[in-house]
Amino acid sequence: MNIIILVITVSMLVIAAFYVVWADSFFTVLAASSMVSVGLVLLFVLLRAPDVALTEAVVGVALTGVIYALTLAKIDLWKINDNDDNNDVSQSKQ
Amino acid sequence: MSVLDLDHVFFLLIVNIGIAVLWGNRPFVGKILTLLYILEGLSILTSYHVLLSGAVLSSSLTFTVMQQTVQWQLGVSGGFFALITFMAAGLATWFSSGVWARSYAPIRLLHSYMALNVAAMLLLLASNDFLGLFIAWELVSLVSFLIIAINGGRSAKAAYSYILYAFLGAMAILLALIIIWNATNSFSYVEVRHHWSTMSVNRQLIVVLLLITGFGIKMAILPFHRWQAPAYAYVPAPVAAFLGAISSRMGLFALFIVLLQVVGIDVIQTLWLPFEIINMQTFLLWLAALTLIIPTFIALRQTDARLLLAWHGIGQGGFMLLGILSANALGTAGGIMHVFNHASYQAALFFAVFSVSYRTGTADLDRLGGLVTRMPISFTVMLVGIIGLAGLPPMNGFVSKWLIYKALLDEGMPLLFLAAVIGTLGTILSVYKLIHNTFLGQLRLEHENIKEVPWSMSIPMMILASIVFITGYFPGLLLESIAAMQSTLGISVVDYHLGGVNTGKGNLNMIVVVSTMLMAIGMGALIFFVLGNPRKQVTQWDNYAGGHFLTSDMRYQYSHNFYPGLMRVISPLYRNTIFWLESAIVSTVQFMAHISYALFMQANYLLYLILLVVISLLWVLAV
Amino acid sequence: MQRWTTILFLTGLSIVLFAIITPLVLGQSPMLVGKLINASAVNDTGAANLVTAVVLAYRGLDTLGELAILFTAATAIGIILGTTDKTQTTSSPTAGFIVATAAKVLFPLLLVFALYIILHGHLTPGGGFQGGAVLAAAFFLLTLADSGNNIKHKVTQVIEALAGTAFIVLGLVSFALQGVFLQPWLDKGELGSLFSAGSLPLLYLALGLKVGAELANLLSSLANVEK
Amino acid sequence: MQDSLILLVVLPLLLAFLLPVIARYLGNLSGLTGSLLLLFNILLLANAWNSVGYSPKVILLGGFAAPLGIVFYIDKLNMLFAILTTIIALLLWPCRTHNTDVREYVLWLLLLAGCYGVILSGDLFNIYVFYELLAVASYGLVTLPATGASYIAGFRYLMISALGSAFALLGIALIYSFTGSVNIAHLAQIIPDHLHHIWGYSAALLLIIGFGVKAELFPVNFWVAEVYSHADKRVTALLAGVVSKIAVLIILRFIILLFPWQDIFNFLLLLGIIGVIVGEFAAFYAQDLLRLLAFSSIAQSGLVIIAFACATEAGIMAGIALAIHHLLLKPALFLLASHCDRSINDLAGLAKSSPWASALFVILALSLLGVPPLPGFWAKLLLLQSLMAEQYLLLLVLVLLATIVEAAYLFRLFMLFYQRQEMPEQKRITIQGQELYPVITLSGILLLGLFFLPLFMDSLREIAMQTSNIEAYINTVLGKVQHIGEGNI
Repeated sequence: MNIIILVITVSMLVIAAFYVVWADSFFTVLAASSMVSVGLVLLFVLLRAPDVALTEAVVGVALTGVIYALTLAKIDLWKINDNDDNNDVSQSKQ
Repeated sequence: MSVLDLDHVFFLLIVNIGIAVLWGNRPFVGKILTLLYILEGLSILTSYHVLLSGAVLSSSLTFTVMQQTVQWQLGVSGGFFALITFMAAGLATWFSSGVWARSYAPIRLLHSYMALNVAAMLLLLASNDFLGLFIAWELVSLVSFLIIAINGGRSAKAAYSYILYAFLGAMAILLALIIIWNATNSFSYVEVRHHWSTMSVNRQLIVVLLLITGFGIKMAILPFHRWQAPAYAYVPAPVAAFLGAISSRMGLFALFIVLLQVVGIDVIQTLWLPFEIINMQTFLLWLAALTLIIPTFIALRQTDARLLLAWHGIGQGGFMLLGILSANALGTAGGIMHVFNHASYQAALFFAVFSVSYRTGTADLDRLGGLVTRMPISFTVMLVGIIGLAGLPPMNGFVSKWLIYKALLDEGMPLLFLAAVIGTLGTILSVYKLIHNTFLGQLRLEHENIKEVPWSMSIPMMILASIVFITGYFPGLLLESIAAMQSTLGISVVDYHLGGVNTGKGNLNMIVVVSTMLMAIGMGALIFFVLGNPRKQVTQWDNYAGGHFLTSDMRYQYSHNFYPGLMRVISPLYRNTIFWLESAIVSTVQFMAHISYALFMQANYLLYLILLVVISLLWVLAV
Repeated sequence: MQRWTTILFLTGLSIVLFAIITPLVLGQSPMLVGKLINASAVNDTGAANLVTAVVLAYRGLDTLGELAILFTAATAIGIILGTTDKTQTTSSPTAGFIVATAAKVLFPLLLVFALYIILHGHLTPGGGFQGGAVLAAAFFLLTLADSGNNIKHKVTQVIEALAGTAFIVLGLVSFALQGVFLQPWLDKGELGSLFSAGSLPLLYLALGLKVGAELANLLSSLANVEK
Repeated sequence: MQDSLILLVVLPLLLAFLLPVIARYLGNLSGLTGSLLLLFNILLLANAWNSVGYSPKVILLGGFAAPLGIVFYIDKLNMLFAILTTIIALLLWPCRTHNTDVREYVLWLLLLAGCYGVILSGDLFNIYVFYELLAVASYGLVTLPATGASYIAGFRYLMISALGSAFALLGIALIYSFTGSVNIAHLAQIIPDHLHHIWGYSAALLLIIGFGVKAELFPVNFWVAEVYSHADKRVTALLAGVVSKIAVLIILRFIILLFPWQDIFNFLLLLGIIGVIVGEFAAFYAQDLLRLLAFSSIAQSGLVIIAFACATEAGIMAGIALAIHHLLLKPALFLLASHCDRSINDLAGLAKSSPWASALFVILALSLLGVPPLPGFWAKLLLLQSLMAEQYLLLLVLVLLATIVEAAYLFRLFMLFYQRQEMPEQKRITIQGQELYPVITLSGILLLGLFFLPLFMDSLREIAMQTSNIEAYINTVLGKVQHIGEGNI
């Protein structure tokens, strides 16, 4: 059972990692890299390292994603949808 | 041991440098510096008898590093070269101390660089081990670079190519030193000589070749000869005289010390190049012969008097090397003597040529002529000089060349003798071109109002000319110290007397030769004048050319396209192979440089990191 | 093209690494030091959570270094952001009503959770780093939900400085007392109780506050919430 | 006495944490506190120098015996580098009078703390932590000029460094998973014999490549030219002078203690010599002064790496000599060049507008070239001797040929400086006096040091002896608890 979960987790992780390189939109990149972190958290839990899993969950999944997003917003690259200006987070307020 | 410490000389040199740097621009400083050089020369001369007896002048300057004590002491060989150095520097400074200095703006630089050069050379001459030798060698290279580059423009370009060659040489020497150190664990001459045979034959061969390359580059031995002529030609007069007289002989000195004192000529004789093609000594002799012939014939083609002399300087270096490598009492004596002789007449010739260009503003042989009536002293000096350079009696050049010819014949090397003679023939032809195109023929219109150079410039020339004559008359003056040198080095000693040498099979006595010549000339003159002087006074303008009438405003001077017949025959031989090689190396370096630079500037930098990791890990997996 | 080569090489790298690591059996490594620590950690430090013993006692200097790295990163980012044009302020978007409400509800819970993680670091999994991160997340959630809720830059800066100083001072006190930097001191107490393991919980508290303030600082300067 | 050396690392960190708050009250004076701290560090080191003496000492952090806790290893080599780092940092300390951003001081202090930690630490993972600390601090410092070019350079630096660090971490992970220890002395007992195969080799390569990024090792140094030419000159001076040498020092420790295998030496020799050649060639092509100096710095680092890769006592001695020489010299050169950040052709006639600075530049560059009797020559001589002792004749020749290329571009530069032709006024650049006092101090140390050459060489030999003594390292660190669990591998 453990092995199956392990394999699924690892493959998810690898696919997500490849998708980080592959994706065109920053939003998807961010989502994919958070997926990698989620995979890692699962792995850590499976390998009985709750400390590290906790850290990874907070830092890898939450904070890193937010930091990336904010940075992208700051340099005006945060575009969920190129065609629709209203969805552009950095400009929606104006 | 020593009567006079070398410290005094070093101190004087420092004073020299200080005066030159601080007050070099003042008008009187040239004279003070001249006096100082003479004083330094005299201070060595006064204790010269100590040197002749085989003792050394030592300096208290010393330091110890890597268990090697580096100290400076002047032996008789160093003393001999030092005297030449002081002579050249003193007279060159004298030449520049008077009127000449007013027309030359960076005179302070000139004085300072000259003083630095002399000091560095003395350090080299007094070095007593390889470490000291190398340090002094690099210093000499650097200060030579400074003095060569003094005029900027063309001379700076020449200086740049010089310093690159010099670095090539220095690196070769350094490599040799490291190999020697590895084998003998010492840098001192004595120790190295003692442990020389611990090196394998291959190593010995490499070391000797590297040393020859390194030291040979300074004396522009083939195929490293291209830098020297432009470097020595495009500098101001005193510098040219100084450089031409002694600077490139530093290479010879070092080679002389290393090959004869440390390695030993017997070792050179037993070394064979790979596949036993040729003996090391024969190889070097032929290298020397080529160094004699090729630059001499390049000199023949020059139309700039300065370049012509500079190329001859290279050729005569070959002569000296030929003598020294012949491993024969007469040959080594001739080689070393030629250093002095060459210094004296080369400096005289440079002074004469630069006097002419000082007055006329050009050294282009195609644009001079007929100056003999306007500049008789310069003419006389040049006449004495070219007789010396061509190696004809009664000047000193004859004695040394005779010794070298004799040595080559004695050692059974007729082909080399032939090469030397061909070189001399080239010399004679080109020096005739020099004096003819400068002084003979008809005076050009634009040179009508020219005067002789002032005394401050002509006196040093005359002193040099008289040295050329006197040492030709009494070669024993020089042979005494040369014999002392040979005995300290432990090679066979020349049997000399005041007038020349005894060779066993024959005897050269210059007193007799010159006296006979003078007597013959005197008798001829006597007969001529007793018979009533049946000559007709003609002016320089009395001339006739091919049925064409020449008025006095049409000056006739056959100078352009000299020796057309000879040139037609030999000009296919001028191939510029070395030039081609040089530019090929330059473009290779530039290409490599471009590639390396592009490598650092490319965008996908991370790829290389990953690539390296992958490759190295693959290598690990494979191992 | 570049993307293809990158992927190609990364694949190559992973294959090579895989080939190298294959012989390694998971969980079977020699653990030369690990076994020793397992044996002596409780005695040495009095911490029930061995990870804490390692992080704060055996490898306390590493922790200090990591703390410093985080601080450095925040400072460096501050420098880079600080030099951008300040006149043009991009105000962050307001979140919707649901998020804002949820944030307000979650905030005290997160705060308690964070403090729990920090204070029980020597007993249960977790500790200063994790707790600090949660702390920062708590505050940041609030600011994200409503940009009116500024994180006070000055306050966080002072907390951060004092917490960092406290960590080092705790180490220096042991240096002054015992001549060894970062040696656990104070009474070890009873194993498993809240007040045990000597100075380690204090260190964790400093660590947690430092990390929390640090991250909050970082996020606030990133979001440019503070005007 | 030596226990107080831990303060070298701790105090800068403490000050760095506090400085943002202190700066509110002290304002511009806050920069001064850093200088005072460095002075204190010098006193600390000077005080400890004699007490260390011949036998190395060890500091147990947290009071745990060696393989359990972290240790600091104090020997003459580490002390020497710590002292030099302090001196150079003190000289380069950015004491600006206006527009002071306190965060700049903070990053400097953190960088220095990282340097001290890397130098002194005797624990693989601890070294990595401090290495990261100094790396992150230097990312921030590189972007200080806040120009587009400096951001791009900083990003390049960040990417390469981060990837390099990842590989280094992978190497450490490999070692840990195969041995279960990260204490260098402990590993020195285990790795050379028990891991002399694929795992050991791959860990060695990963570590060398990872730390090679800062050491300007050949194919991982593509950041060097960009960063050095666009960063603040004081930062450049520190990176080129100190940080790169510290990274080389770490590599030296690795190959002496952990991976003393000929294959690894050969790998380093290969990368080192390629670095020398490519660096010199690129410098030959470079058209602006700072890039030229950056490339020459790559080449010099290559020389140090070659020397260390000889892995003999002579080689270590030569490497230390070269490293110290370059460490003192390059900052001075970079500072002198700090106002000449344009094409070298604009430097024509520089000697006229600033004669002393250009004369100093020439002397220092000659030392870089290894012209006797300047200090650079002796260092190079030692290198050549140690190469010859190992019979690396080809390397020897390549090094010498690279020196000729070096001579070619340096002399081209000198001739430009002393060119007599007049340059238009607006193109003229002067080397200003602002940066002159560190330059004068550094070159003073170099040139006056020449008079103590024999003394210096003797102590270098002693240091090299101490460094290559693996037994002493292990015994000092592990003390009585030797041979822990060796049989388990």
